[in-house]
Amino acid sequence: MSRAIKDKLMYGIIGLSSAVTVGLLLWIIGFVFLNGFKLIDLDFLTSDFDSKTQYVSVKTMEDYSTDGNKLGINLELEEYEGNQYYVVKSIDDGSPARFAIVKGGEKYPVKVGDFIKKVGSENLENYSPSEVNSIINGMEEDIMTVKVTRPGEGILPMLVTTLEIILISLLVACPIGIFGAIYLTEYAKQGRLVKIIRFATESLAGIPSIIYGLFGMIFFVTLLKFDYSILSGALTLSIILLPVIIRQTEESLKAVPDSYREGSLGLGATKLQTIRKVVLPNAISGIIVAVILSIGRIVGESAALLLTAGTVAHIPKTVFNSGATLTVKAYTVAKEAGDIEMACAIGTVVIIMILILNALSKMITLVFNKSE
Amino acid sequence: EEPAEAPAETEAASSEPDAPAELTGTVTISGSTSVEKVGVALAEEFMALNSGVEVTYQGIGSSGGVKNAKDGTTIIGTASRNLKTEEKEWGLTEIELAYDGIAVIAHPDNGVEGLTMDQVKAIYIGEITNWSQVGGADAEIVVVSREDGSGTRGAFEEIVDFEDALKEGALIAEGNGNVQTTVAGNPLAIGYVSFTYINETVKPLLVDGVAPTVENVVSKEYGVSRPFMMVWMEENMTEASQAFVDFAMSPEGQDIVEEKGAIKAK
Amino acid sequence: MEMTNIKSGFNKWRTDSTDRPKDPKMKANKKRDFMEYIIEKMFLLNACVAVISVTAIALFVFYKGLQPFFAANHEGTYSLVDFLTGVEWRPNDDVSKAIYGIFYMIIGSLLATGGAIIIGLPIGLLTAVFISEIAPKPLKMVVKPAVELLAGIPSVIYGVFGLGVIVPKLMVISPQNKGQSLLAVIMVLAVMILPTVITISESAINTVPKSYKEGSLGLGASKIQTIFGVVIPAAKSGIMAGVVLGIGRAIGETMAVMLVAGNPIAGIPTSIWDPIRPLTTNIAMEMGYAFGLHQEMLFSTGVVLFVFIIILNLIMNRITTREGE
Amino acid sequence: MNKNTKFSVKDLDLYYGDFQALKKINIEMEKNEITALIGPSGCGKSTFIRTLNRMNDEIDGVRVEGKIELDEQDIYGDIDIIKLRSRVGMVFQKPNPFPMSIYDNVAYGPRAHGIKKKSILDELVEKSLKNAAIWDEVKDRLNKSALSVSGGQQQRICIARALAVEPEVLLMDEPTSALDPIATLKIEDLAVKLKEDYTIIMVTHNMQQAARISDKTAFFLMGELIEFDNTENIFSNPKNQKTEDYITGRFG
Amino acid sequence: MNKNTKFSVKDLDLYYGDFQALKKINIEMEKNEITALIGPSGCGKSTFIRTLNRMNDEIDGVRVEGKIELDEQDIYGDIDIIKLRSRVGMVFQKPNPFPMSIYDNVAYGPRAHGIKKKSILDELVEKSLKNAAIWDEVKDRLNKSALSVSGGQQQRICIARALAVEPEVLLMDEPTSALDPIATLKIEDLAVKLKEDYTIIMVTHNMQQAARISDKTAFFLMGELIEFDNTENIFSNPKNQKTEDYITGRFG
Ligand SMILES: Nc1ncnc2c1ncn2[C@@H]1O[C@H](COP(=O)(O)OP(=O)(O)OP(=O)(O)O)[C@@H](O)[C@H]1O
Ligand SMILES: Nc1ncnc2c1ncn2[C@@H]1O[C@H](COP(=O)(O)OP(=O)(O)OP(=O)(O)O)[C@@H](O)[C@H]1O
Ligand SMILES: [Mg+2]
Ligand SMILES: [Mg+2]
Ligand SMILES: O=P([O-])([O-])[O-]
Repeated sequence: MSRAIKDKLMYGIIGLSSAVTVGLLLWIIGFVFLNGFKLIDLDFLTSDFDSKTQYVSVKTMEDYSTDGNKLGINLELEEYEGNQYYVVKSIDDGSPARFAIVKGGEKYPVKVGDFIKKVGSENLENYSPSEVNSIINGMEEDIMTVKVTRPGEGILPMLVTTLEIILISLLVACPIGIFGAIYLTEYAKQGRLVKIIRFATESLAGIPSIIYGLFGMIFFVTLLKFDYSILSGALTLSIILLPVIIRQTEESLKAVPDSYREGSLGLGATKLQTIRKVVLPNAISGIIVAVILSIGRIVGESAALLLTAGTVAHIPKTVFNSGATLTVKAYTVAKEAGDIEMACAIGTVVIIMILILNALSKMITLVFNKSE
Repeated sequence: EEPAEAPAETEAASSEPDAPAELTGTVTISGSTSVEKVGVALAEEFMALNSGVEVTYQGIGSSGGVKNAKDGTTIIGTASRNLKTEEKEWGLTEIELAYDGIAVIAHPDNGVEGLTMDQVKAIYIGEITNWSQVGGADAEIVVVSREDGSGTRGAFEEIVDFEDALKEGALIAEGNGNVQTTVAGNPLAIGYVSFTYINETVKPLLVDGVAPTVENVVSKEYGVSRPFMMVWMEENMTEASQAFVDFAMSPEGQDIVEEKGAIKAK
Repeated sequence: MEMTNIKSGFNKWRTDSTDRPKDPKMKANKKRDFMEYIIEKMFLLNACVAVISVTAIALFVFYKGLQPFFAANHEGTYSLVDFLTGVEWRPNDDVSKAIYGIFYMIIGSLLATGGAIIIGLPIGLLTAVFISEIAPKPLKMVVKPAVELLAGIPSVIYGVFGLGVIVPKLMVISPQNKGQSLLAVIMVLAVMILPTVITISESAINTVPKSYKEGSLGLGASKIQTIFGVVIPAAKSGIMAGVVLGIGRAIGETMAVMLVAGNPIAGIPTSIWDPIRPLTTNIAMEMGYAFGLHQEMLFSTGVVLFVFIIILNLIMNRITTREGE
Repeated sequence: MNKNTKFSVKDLDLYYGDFQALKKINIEMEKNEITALIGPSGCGKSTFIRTLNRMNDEIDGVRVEGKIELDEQDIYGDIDIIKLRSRVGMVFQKPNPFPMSIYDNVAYGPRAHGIKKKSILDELVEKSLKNAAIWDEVKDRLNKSALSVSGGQQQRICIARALAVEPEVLLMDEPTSALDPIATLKIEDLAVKLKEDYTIIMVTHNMQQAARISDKTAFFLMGELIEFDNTENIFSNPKNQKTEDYITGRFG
Repeated sequence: MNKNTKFSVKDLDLYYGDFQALKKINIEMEKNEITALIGPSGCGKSTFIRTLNRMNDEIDGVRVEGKIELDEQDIYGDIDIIKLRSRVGMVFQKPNPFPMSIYDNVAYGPRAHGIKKKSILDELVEKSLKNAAIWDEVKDRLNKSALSVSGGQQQRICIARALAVEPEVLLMDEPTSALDPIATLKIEDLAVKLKEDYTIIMVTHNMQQAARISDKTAFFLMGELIEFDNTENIFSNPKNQKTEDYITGRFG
């Protein structure tokens, strides 16, 4: 009977190990979500990270209510980073603040939550809440200049940066990786060259990303003078992605039965025709999955990007601008500000992205397998 | 569309004090994390005044900023210390943006209220290792310092006089914020940060009986202070970057410096 | 079945088509063959980019990283022995005052990696066994995606978790009140290598021929006996590959460990509560501002890391070729 | 039921999910005989032989109905599968020695059943290898990997491995189909020798083999047992037209 | 050389790396005949048949020596392989329709050769499917996936696909071994009809099949062509002892 007991024990230990694995995952996810969830809302996804100040021009209105002001906005004093500021609590329906414009004529409607620091040349902080409206209403001008500070704490710039880096790295790495894989599986004879290429891709896969960062920083940033930029980051990442894409594509090309190739060649189709018409269509789902996996890798990368794309949290105007991806930002806020909540909020978004990517690749595999 | 609502462009511009002519471009700044809060606030205001300009600030430590300015990786570098001899040879233009104190901080629960400069030194070089040796509870001191390229560390080591003698095993935290959170999270830790980073999660200690306040720095009673520098290579300078520097040194800019907890340069 | 005018049906094709397949001479089509040749070479070129990249990166890192050990280096020189055996890292712009010793980092990296493997390997391996051999379908459908998600979570998030959960917890139980420590690094890394160990072990276990399992079961061995007596030994090389990759991941991990390691400037760790400074974080922390000899020394650190990875790759090659035999 | 009956199968149905792979099989197999199972690919021979030691239990979604008795005991009843399998050994189509030494291969079964003593194991290993007619060829390299010998030797090691747990029945699923003619003959001779002590049930694709060595032959077609009789009758005088078509090579 | 000779093979040697898989093969195959290739597994039948349309070129490390002439032209000389392959079509052991519609499968070859006009393609597809005796079964679902039909139908679609490029020779490598008896018979009937217009060379494991449909039979053993003669002679009166051993099931 001792065998039965031993077996039971082992089942127990095995079950326990799996429970630990799943438990760890739940713990990590739980930690991240619980800490991050309260920060996440639509504003979080659509706002800038840094607060932004603008001087806007607002036409005054005449028929404001007795307890209101010429601008049609209701202000309250609030504390923010150790200072007292007036915050827009609500905006009247017909308020001209809704049609505020910045210099240059662009619209910049005042929103609830904005800080109003100055109206005309008056610093509002110098006045008590009871004085504020009369100060504003006492001004003569038809058109007032208002200093509006819109708080940040959003991740829009990081979302944009992440997307841009994904796009550029894929644009570079996909053709190279996929074509390279086609060569390796469809053309290469099992000679020295293939061995070297294979060794190279395997080595690439094993190099820690900090080394890529080291290389990217000196090569792209300093030597090629791309500076800390989306471009430097994306190019560094494309090298990181190469082995992922090559290997995955090779796998899916190899999964195409040889009988298809032979069938096509036997009909007198050329090699290229065979690849284009029979091999690639059958490998496409695997290749798409490879691409999705590499998106996951980009989203998760930090060390290499920190040294090449920098940490700026602005929406990049060109690929030569520096920009932080979500993950890089999660790192910097955790590290510099010790802001675990913000890091977790960004982490939540990242984990959700990874979940979506995982599900997507599952779905693609399922759908393609079914259609066959 | 409400054409009636649109004020004339010139009015909007002219209502703004000292608005420079239409500037465009990107001003890239990198460097000290101590200067970061000041720098970001200056950038925000500058961008409000010049909607065509983008100013970016990357806090990577003083040495990084100086080196990036030299390489042109970013146009302007900031440092929270004076340039070192070697850096001086690079031909950088430098300007003192502000002054700042460095506060020695401990956990709010720590019983110790103040240290002498010698004690601070002894703690950082590892001669004093227990809080009881400086009047606290009997527990090992967890020493937190900054990374090697930090201007704060450079200035702190110079002022407290233990250059290149930091004790083994001291925790190294990257950036002021990181030191502050590490100390805030550890009842036995001691660290040092820029004045601009002090908040209620940590307790600033008196040094030689003097409280770390702006007033005490201005009156030179509190000795642990250093300048905030901006540096650049003239050949990299753009119109917008020059305008930013000018703005930072203008009275408005200096008000912002003060608002963020540093000390005006002039 | 009509079969009579089988040839005549194709007459139209013969006259309409310029490139008729019927060509009794079967003369070679030079133009098409040339095009195919060009395209093949283009594919080859792409394949070579990988080689070029590795060579470039390796050359670059080695070139810069080995400079300081040659007398002719104009940034200054440093003794290779001092570098490899030193236990202090004090960069200084004054080359004569600078100390660049990474022995304590190597030790730290190795201890952290070893510890992570000791914890992560058994848990990972048994989880892989669970997924591939034991779990009923519904449970498998929970555990497997969980592992995949674990693999997809960025390392920074592990770091934040370490900083937010592990470090404070360790601080409470640590005798020296240090949360940031070797132990913290080990724990974070152990979790991080789990998915690597699990996925690779799982696929190794899955490639064990069914005939082994059936052979064992057919002899009256129990499932557990079969798993540990036949399946795991047969999957040994695959599992070893997983371990090697896990080691690679652990030793190369940067951001997560940077947040929890403490990164002191000197000192060989003597207990699990001591902070460590892994090789990777040494690079990541100082690369942003280093120049001259200091920068080259960071590349030298990279070289050491690189050498570790090359050794791992060679071990890996051994394992896979031995498997092939 | 004959008192010599070893296996008695009654109304056996087997389903892989919705697909019925065996249909109302009734057959009795006797002690000390070789029963050959023949039929075209996919007819269910392997499926059938695997019901006899419940190897199909390892496959998801298999459902078995009907009754199989081993020495009049229902093996799908409340019995210990482990014990059943040590009474009913199995040899597979492709030789599948474990990737360990020859000795460890043969000792594997006894060890799994708790035998640890070296002397007993040694004895068992030698006896089994001798019974499997492979002792002389491997006695000097018992510690070499079992994968280092030829296919035919591997198969005999597998037979020895099965014998080492001292079973009563040996199931063989095309044991020679991966072997060359000489190795095949050796295994055939061995089977004939072993039937003195064991009950042997063997699937084969090779009709000559069935004719050469079996006592009874069962012909399966699309999950059904078409004909079961003495081997002589099946090959010289089949009752069913389909059997005749098959053995004369009309299909398959 | 006979004026009806389609393929003439002279002193053909083939090596996979160091391993010689074909040894000095000499054989002539005639127009409008079915030549059957038989022999035990691994004897080189597939290897041989694949030399005839240079399919072995796709395998690394293959070296061919000797001469093969198609209509007196050396196919290993400076010729266009693509054109050779459209003259020498091939049908494989496992039906391997592409995972696309039946129509696209059959139109694949003509399209690869540059035929784009819909009306010509339509006509070709219909003709080919009719000639492969599958038209009636699939004419209403030409746009369905070719994988959605039964194995036997798939094989006939593959034959239609081969016919659509209008080859002169059809190579068939065990075309029925994956099929059930009824589908097998259909393919056999088809082969017999097709030989009126094509030269057919067919590998088969099934000796009855060779006997039933082929005009000539070649017996291969370990890379050598042991005997080549009229099918009747081979089966009723083999000259070589090995041939006799093989066809009487003494081995294999
Ligand atoms: N695991 C399975 N799941 C579903 N169907 C199966 C499974 N195993 C076998 N089958 C089906 O059951 C039928 C019988 O299969 P079995 O393997 O018993 O045939 P066989 O007579 O042994 O054939 P062969 O001679 O090719 O070994 C076949 O149609 C097969 O496709
Ligand atoms: N690609 C290859 N590389 C090396 N050896 C090969 C290759 N293909 C076949 N062989 C070997 O060449 C010999 C002949 O193989 P071939 O496939 O022609 O046999 P066959 O007669 O078709 O057998 P079967 O009836 O099993 O299909 C075999 O010994 C085989 O192992
Ligand atoms: Mg079978
Ligand atoms: Mg073959
Ligand atoms: O970040 P620093 O100000 O210490 O350089």
